[in-house]
Amino acid sequence: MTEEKKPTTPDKQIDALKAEMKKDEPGKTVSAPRAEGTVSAKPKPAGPPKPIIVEQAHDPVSEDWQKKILDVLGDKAKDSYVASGEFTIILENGSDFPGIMALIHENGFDYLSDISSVDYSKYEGTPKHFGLSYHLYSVADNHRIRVKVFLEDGETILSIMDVWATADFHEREVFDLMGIVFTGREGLRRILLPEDWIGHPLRKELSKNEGNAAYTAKLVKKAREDA
Amino acid sequence: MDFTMINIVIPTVKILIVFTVVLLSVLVMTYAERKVIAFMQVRLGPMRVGPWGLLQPIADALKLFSKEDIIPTMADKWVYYLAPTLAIVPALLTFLVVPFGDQTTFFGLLKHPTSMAISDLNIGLLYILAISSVGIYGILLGGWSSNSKYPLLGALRSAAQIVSYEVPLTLAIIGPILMANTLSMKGIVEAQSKGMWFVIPQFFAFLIYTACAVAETNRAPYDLPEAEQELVAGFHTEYSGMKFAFFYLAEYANMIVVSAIATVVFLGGWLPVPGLAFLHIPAIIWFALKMGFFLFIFLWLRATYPRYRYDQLMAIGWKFFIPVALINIFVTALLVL
Amino acid sequence: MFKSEIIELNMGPQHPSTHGVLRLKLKLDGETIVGLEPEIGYLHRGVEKLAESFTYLQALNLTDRLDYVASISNNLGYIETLEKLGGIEVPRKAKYFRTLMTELGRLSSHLLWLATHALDIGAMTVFLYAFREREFILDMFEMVTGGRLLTTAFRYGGLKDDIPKELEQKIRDFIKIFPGRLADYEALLTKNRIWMKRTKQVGVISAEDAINLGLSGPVLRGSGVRFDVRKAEPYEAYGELDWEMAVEDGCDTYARYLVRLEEMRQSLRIVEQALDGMPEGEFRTKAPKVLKLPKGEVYHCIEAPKGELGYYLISDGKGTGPYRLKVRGPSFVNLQGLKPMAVGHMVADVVAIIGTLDVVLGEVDR
Amino acid sequence: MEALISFFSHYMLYILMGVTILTAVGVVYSKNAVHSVVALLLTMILVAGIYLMLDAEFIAVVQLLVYAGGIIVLFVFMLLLVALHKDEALRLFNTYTMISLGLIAFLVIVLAVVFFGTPFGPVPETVTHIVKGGSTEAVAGALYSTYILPFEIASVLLLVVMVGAIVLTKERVKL
Repeated sequence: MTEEKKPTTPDKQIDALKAEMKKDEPGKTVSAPRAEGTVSAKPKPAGPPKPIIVEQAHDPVSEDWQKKILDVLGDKAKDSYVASGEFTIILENGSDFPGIMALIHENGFDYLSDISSVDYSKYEGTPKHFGLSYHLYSVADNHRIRVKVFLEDGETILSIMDVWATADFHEREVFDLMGIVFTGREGLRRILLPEDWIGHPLRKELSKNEGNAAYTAKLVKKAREDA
Repeated sequence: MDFTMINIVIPTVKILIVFTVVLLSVLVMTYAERKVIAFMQVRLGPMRVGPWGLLQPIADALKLFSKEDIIPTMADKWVYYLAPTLAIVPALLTFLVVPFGDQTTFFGLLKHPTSMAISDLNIGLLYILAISSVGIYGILLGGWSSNSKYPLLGALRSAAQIVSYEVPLTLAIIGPILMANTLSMKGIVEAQSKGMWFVIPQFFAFLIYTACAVAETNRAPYDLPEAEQELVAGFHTEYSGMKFAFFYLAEYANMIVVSAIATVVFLGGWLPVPGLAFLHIPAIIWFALKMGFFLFIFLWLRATYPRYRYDQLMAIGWKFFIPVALINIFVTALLVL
Repeated sequence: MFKSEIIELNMGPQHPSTHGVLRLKLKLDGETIVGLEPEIGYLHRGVEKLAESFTYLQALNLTDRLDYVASISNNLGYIETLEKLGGIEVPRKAKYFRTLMTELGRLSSHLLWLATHALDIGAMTVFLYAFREREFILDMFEMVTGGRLLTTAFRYGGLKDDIPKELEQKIRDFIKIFPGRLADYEALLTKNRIWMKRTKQVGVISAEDAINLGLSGPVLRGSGVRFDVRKAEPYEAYGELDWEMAVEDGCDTYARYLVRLEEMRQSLRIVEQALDGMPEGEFRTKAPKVLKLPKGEVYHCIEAPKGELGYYLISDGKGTGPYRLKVRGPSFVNLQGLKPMAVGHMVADVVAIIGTLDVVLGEVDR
Repeated sequence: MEALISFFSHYMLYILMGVTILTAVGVVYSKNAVHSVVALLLTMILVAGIYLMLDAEFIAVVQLLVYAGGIIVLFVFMLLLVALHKDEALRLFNTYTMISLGLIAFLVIVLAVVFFGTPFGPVPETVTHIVKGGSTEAVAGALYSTYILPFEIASVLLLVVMVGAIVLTKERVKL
């Protein structure tokens, strides 16, 4: 893979991949072990074989890159830990939240996999009512990271749509199903449920039936009258 | 005009025969289309109604006749009713001048042999072009009067497409006309009986004609007006029952007409294949075989090619077909002179 | 001089080529698209909420119904998530067989994509050809799981049942015929002028935008980004088999078409290798009938046919089911690519772009 | 039966003319523009029919090809593309009434002069011969010999119109 061949790839990524290639070349120690039992596959019929670059097994525990990202964040990271082989950073909700996320983005984590919301109200040992998990990935370095933020009920959080455009649907979904409001963005409206749905079904105070079957014309009418 | 008993009766009989045959061949055509494409796609096609699904077209026709006739509330009723008529009448009128064979006496029934065409207009080809240019109103008004967005888009596409492709289509026919030195359908066939079929000296014209004929009849790969993946059903989205059947009928009648023109102009009409004249196959069978071949091309294309996009279709029509057809005319004119 | 009028066209939820119940609000200037807004949720069944009241095993059934044309991949992702949180070991035989089945699932999903994508662009015959081969694969699924579409295929700790004996011959037959069939599709499409005209430079998205929009799978690889979860974080037997990631840098619909065709070839390679190298031994480890997982959270993702399929599972350590299960459906995220890809193109291209994104509404709406 | 045929042979032309006038009136008095155009289309087709009855086959066909097939399509296009203000109240008298009345009077006088100045009678043998022998050739011969200059002028005019149309649409793209 050369720069001429993949002009559309971001420069940053190419550089990183090149560095990765150099690092891997001497011993190839990081690539996954090959099983003895596998039958050697037939060579690909046409074209030169493309080099496989991102092939090392995922081993994120206590590595340099984790320290690096923590150093960059400094005391903005409230806490960090590794559990089930996954690296988690805990951040505070505040006015500089998008800024911190942008900082993480600049340090290689260019891919936002997912934004998940959890209602922790019936969960033991959590600081606040809601948790928001941002799952980030670095395409070039092949690292994953989870950024967690805890929120009280009714607390709003700033949108990160300016950092990752993909956050649009995710934030709308979190708002729709969990009722967490994202500020500083356009078009925050329901996405999966009908626009006149009442309530947010993934909250724990709603039982399964209430969460899923509360949508009848009668109930909507009643709720409108109550409001 | 000279109105006498014999001049009324013979054309009337001919008209009845031709219309019956045309409508029947539409039925056959729908069946053939399903079967041929099915075999190209490794499946069986209709098998349920009758042996080998032979009665399928009749079942389809019955279904269409018995369907509820829905008129959209916001439709423009007069135009909505008029549109299917405007589509089918020109399609059927064009058969007026198609010579299905040489002169015949209807197995000795008549004293003087009569032409197998309903009428031998000396400008037969021009007549067909003129009539078929009216056929577009059915589509255009049908799309507009439904008062719905998909039909409107389909109608606009269709109108633009047909208007554009009429030009290269006409230009493609001019080459053979120059060679035959007549506009009469019969005259063109007779001109070919002396020399070779025009498909050989006018091969490029034949190719352009084929492409434009497919476009004119809104068939794949030029079936944008009714591209179901984009416009649901195009201009006849809101039509149902008999009115829909009229559009359907018009489409197939148009296919048969353009095949008939191709047969007459390029494939030597009712003339036997050179070297096979000793078989004594009746002229009308030769005509049917050639038409069948041309109709088969329609199905073949449909099973093979994806659909063009609207702007690409227009571009290829104006930037490729028309110049090539013009060059063909110049070269032919030079040679004829 | 003239002021052109913008018309709003409502495409779907019932429309032949929105692949389910997707609804698009199009703003058109003539036939050119100036605005587009996807409306989703018509198939929302509350899978995530339902999972909270199910046991871990019961929730497996829900995953079938996400991307219902590739339910095997969904099963695998979910089962692996459970195994990752619970630290459950899986025998090598099960790993190989899971890999094999998942790749067959990928083939069937890609075949369905090819069929519908080609049909959307008007190539009708490819549709039926591709469905013929897909039937073959679905027959295999039926042999293994009893279900053709909703497979509920694997269990934590391995497989539900041992591999049926007749399956091997069936797969060998398939490996024999399929390259020829792929050549058939290619003969009809790859060098077809109309196909190229309809797909090249249509739905262009740069690598940077694709990453920023979180696109994944063949859509991302069609923009020249070398990201495939199977290579990046090898799971099951992928790290032990010899195959290549399919990448094209055309950034357009044609490039994504090539990527998926190449993936089908690679999948066949993987299937063949996994079958040849299938180890002997147990097909599952001892695992409790009613699973209890330790307190904790885990995000696990696999490469589904549509892209990165992630499960975010939270266990409170007490219940026998998930405290919270979040599904990161690749179709849901990829759908965001529709707007930047389609604006400026024509109505006919929207159809091609929906096809190239390969969204399944069961996964979008969940 | 014979009587019926002879009736048709004599009066078909007049029936056609009558219907043509009816559709022409429809063009003017339709409230809906599309209905107007449809009526215009029918008028054109009927006029072609009249030509056909008069044994002027070539003219009839050209009438269909140019007017019915060509020009009215453009009308319909315009109507479909431009938003219509439907059903505006039909006013019989407005400020233009006097002007149009004057114009009509003028037209009637001109037509009357032409009508009464025309020597009606049997068609000369030469003309019928040409028509029967294939009017296409006759028309072509006349166009390219006797009337070559007006024909060329007309072509230049059409060319100007075409270029003008292209220029207009180009400008629109720039905007």
